[in-house]
Amino acid sequence: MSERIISYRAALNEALVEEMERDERVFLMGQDVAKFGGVFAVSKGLQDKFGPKRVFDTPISETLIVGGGVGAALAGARPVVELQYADFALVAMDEILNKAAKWRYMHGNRQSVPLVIRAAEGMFGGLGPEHSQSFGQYFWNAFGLKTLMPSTPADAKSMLKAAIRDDDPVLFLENKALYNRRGPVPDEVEVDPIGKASTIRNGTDLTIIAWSSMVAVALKAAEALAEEGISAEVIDPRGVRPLDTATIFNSVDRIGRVLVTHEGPVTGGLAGELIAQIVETRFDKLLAPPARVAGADTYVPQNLELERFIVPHLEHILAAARKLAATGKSSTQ
Amino acid sequence: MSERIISYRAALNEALVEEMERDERVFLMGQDVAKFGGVFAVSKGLQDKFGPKRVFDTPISETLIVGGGVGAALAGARPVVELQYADFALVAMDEILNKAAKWRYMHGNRQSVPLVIRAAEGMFGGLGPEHSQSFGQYFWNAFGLKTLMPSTPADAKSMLKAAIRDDDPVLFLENKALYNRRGPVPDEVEVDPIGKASTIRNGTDLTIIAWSSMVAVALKAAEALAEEGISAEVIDPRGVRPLDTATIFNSVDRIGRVLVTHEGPVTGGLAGELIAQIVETRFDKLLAPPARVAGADTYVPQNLELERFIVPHLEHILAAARKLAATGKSSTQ
Amino acid sequence: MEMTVDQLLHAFRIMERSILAEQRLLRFIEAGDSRVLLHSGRGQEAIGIGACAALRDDDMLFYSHRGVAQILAKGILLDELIGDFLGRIGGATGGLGAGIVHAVDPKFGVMGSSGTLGGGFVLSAGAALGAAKLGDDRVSIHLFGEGSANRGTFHEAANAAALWKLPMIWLCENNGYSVSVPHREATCIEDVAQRAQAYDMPSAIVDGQDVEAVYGAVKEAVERARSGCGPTLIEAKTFRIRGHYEGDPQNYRSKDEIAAAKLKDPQILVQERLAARGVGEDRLEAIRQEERAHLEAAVATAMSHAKAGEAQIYQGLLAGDMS
Amino acid sequence: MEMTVDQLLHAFRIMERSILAEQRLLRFIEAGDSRVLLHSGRGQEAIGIGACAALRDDDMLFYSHRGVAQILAKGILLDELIGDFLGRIGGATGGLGAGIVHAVDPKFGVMGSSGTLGGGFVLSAGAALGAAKLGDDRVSIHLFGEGSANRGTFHEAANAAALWKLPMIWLCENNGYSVSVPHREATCIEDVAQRAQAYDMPSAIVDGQDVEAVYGAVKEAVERARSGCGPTLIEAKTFRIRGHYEGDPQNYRSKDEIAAAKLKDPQILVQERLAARGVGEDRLEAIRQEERAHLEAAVATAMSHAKAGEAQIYQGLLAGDMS
Ligand SMILES: Cc1ncc(C[n+]2csc(CCOP(=O)(O)OP(=O)(O)O)c2C)c(N)n1
Ligand SMILES: Cc1ncc(C[n+]2csc(CCOP(=O)(O)OP(=O)(O)O)c2C)c(N)n1
Ligand SMILES: [Mg+2]
Ligand SMILES: [Mg+2]
Repeated sequence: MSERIISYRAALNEALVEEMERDERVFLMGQDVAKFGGVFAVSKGLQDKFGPKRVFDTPISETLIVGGGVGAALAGARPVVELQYADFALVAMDEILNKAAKWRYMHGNRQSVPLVIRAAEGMFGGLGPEHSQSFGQYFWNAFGLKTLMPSTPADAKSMLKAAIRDDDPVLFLENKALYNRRGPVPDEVEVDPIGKASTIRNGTDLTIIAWSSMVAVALKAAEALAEEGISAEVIDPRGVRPLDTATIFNSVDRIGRVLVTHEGPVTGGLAGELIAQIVETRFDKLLAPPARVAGADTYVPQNLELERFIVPHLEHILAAARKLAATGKSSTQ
Repeated sequence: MSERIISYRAALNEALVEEMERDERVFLMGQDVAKFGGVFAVSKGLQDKFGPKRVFDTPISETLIVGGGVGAALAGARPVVELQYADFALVAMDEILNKAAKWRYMHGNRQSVPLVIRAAEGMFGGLGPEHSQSFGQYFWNAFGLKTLMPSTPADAKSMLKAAIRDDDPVLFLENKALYNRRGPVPDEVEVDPIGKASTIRNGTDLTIIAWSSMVAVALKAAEALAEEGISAEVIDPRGVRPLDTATIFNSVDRIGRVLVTHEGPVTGGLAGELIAQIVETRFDKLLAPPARVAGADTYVPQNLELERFIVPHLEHILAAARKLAATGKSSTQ
Repeated sequence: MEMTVDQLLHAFRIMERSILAEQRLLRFIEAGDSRVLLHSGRGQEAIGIGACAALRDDDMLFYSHRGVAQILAKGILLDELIGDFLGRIGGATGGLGAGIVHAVDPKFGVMGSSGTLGGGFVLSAGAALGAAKLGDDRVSIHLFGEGSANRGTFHEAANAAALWKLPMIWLCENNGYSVSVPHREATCIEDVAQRAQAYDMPSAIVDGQDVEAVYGAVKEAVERARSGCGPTLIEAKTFRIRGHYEGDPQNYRSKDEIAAAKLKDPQILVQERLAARGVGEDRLEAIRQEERAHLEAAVATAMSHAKAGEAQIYQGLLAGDMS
Repeated sequence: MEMTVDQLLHAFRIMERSILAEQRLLRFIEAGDSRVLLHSGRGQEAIGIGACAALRDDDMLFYSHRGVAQILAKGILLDELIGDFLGRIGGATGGLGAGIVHAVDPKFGVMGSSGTLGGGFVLSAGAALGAAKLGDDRVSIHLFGEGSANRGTFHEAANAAALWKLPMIWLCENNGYSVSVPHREATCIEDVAQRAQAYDMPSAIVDGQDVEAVYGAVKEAVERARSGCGPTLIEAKTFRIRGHYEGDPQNYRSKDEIAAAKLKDPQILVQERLAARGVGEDRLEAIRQEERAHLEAAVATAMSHAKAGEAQIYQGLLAGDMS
């Protein structure tokens, strides 16, 4: 099937257009999403196409944006709401965790909340401690919420379409550093049900599990490692919940060495829980201690030049991967 | 030194009284804390003692309670604020994580935020999905915040006193199931600086690390295990940040088998991060896979009779401990 | 505004139903058969009942934690309510036992309740927004206490609802207390309705003990909402006859105050109104009998279902679990 | 209210200082020497400057993201501000580079700024509460945009501040836009000041281009606050001359509108006022020269400090790191 090379941003825009064309119940609201087209330009042109009834700006009122989205979804609409920065999820945390995620469960499973909350996360451009956070880790135990983190334009498009079609609330974390990233997107994307990890590269010496902005870095690392004779498998879980442990565990069982990487801080980050799940259930398959390569344990300064000390780099992955490949027992195979 | 047997609730009350007597800048605000004495009766009698200027009720306005506490601390006061249920931290998450925890860092380290946020967490009495949560796990990467979780009356008293004296913001998570728990409290408590784990029982076959309400259960388990010839060490980290890894790692290094237990859900709970830190740094010391015994991966129903299926029990710890003691390599000692 | 005799009789019936249901629940609690937290709505029943009389079945209700009368008036089946009290799988929440706080019935537009107070402001605005976007003429209504109106969500939702002229009605049950905190110690304005001025939103103040007064105010607001003229804030002045929760020591108010509140029982007023309209005591007594029988039947139905058990605790987390 | 000639001259000086500082920052940005996000306050300077003229050094300022003039007026040292622009360890934030958004100086009551908008409402109320509890007579002031007033924190803090009669002043810079969203599309009321009615809070509307008008309104509010009579909400009508941020395409407003805003430059007005009070152009020119020299000296001082590096990123997380 034919495909085009487009940006992550354009892919998201296409997903919104196609789903709004497909389903009249879909609408988009958020700060500056209408005429301005979104501060990250994801919704450019949408208001012109669908009119102000379906694409409109909101006041600076994040509890209304999320809570209003929950209410509209309960009424039968399919709202897509935008949090300008994922950091503002903290302003609407009650609406996300106590309302969107729990409404079905605590009301006897008689209603659906088909809401998509889009939010731009991650470090980019010197935006400082309150506009640079990565948030996936807060949603490990949001059992009634799906949390997705696409890493490529193709995933951005197909996953956003799947999220809009899903009957559960979805927190859709877009990474700011990826908006300009270009990649192949099929003319007609498959809309797979939510919840499969993607194995982007096969390998035999170690498994690198990478989320969001770190996926591309992990792939580069795998290429560099290949030159050194180290064969790395790269898996992108593509989100937090549901987590495709089958794919991940299968790789760990085959290989026995695992490195987990993401952009947010190490401590309390996404990797910790995943590593705990791995060691708890397949300790004996591990040939070496699992490794984490993640953000520095501090806040993100607003000084752009300091950002590079926060985010994990190719070199960090390479160093950890080399060490991992060299330590521990030799393969049981 | 002489001591008395008093409840966790009374111990907290005494800490408040003593610190308010010691320091005129300390005041207490929250919903129903004044005449009513707090919905969990922790502040009984305080308004009578210190007057309405220092002990007063607030409207149902959690962002004001926490954010106002931050502002008052910046102005030089030493506020203690109460969130009636820790669940309402979600309403004020921006104030906790983006304001209280970050203010010093993002403003060039020229101010202090000596604020204590007291909050009643945990499952107790059929309060349902929005009033029963355990929240420590959300604060692993709140680098500018100290998060404490006392498990005994003596700790409740000394730790609350330490929190009030501390120049950093402290989130003080009281466990609802512990309020009536009685225990010895010295007439004059030592106010240790924040951040030491407490080794409550020494052992040689496995280490049980238990937080808050699970500490007493872990101790019971250790006693029962002793009868079976299994010697369990029990450590209470007493909080989330700062984490006394020295004490924990030392125990793991000596013993090589570790079980981590807490009340909140397993997935994304406190245990995951701690286990990741352990395996990352002392994989070779481990004789068996670390185990987790924690809450069920679901929300807490309001039906009181169902609560027992959510919270971990003595039997769960015993089963996990027996398995842990029986698996893996034999001790290297 | 006057209700028809039939409407008044129905109001009387629902009031009887909810009073009986609460009484029964108290007996369950005393007997140890139910261990739920009840926030009794005794004294405030006329508000939910008057409001629902002005609504269609498909209008959407976000009720408060003091909501037994509110949801019964909107249509929740008594056996499902009792089922929740007793933690039975036939209850509205399938025995998760959320009981009064979380019963839902989409057929009757009973949408649910937010345990974190103030959540209902943004949710009810959102439901009105959803209806508007779908192009139908449902209205959304939210009942809440005056204490909850101090949450920031009030402001965010009121502003957007007024701006977008959403078909929404907010009905405040001002009973003068937030747990122990008197209204005047939680805000400096006397009337919650005054808040509407900040959004150019129409408002009204009514006697919350008078089912017809509430009905009239809500009816007017419904007409405004349905015709695209936007939201209304109505404040009903009322009294909480019992404690905040069962077991509340009520050390914060006097016995006299409680006694005075009892004299304002809406049940007395609705009976007087019916008498004035020529309805004889025999008709009322017949309804009382019917409702007692209705309650016993509902209890029996509820009891015929199994208790919820471990299997239930994972049900309904996600849509795949939709029953 | 009239300012003295000295006060007006000082206002002129600070306005010059902040305009020069912003211009210089734009040059740094163009030259690639500074890569910070600037929300220019061009056009709105009279508000922060007029306000600070009515304050004591120990009064507490929570400023907005458009706050260069606000913090310079309150006393932040120019070299520390420039130091932040340039990421130098001598900057107010020690080179974390938070620059205009997060400079603090306890000596001058510059308390900081919340990057999540609306955070300042509860913080400023809290600071006023703190002063009240400590029994001193400091007042707390918060400057914010009209868009931020739609956050729920506005409501929670306004209610408590009015109830507790806190010594607090809220000064809204209504420049008509929240990024691209016009004020009239974010709320249905014309005047943010109208919101005060919901809390029985005194309010005022002033011309934000007129430093004396702002000074007068704030002075009155300060007196009210200091004498224990509670908070005031002041709305200053103003214009944003530049984009929301540097680089803003401004596709949402017309060239004419921007041109009209430029005619309302507060710098023009303050100069006219000084001329009317008999102050000659030579005196103004002397101040301009002084401020240019001041800026160059500040740049030199800032540059004399090292750039912040990896060592800085862990500094100041906790009190133990207090410098
Ligand atoms: C956000 C939040 N804060 C606090 C509570 C605890 N709480 C439950 S009921 C209640 C009082 C509510 O008062 P009001 O809104 O006047 O309703 P009433 O109980 O009087 O009907 C409080 C404070 C809560 N559930 N949610
Ligand atoms: C809670 C929150 N929501 C959104 C933003 C993003 N944001 C930054 S500035 C801005 C516009 C603010 O408008 P206004 O308050 O009128 O101030 P102005 O920029 O006009 O001075 C927005 C939406 C934010 N920083 N915080
Ligand atoms: Mg009330
Ligand atoms: Mg503005």
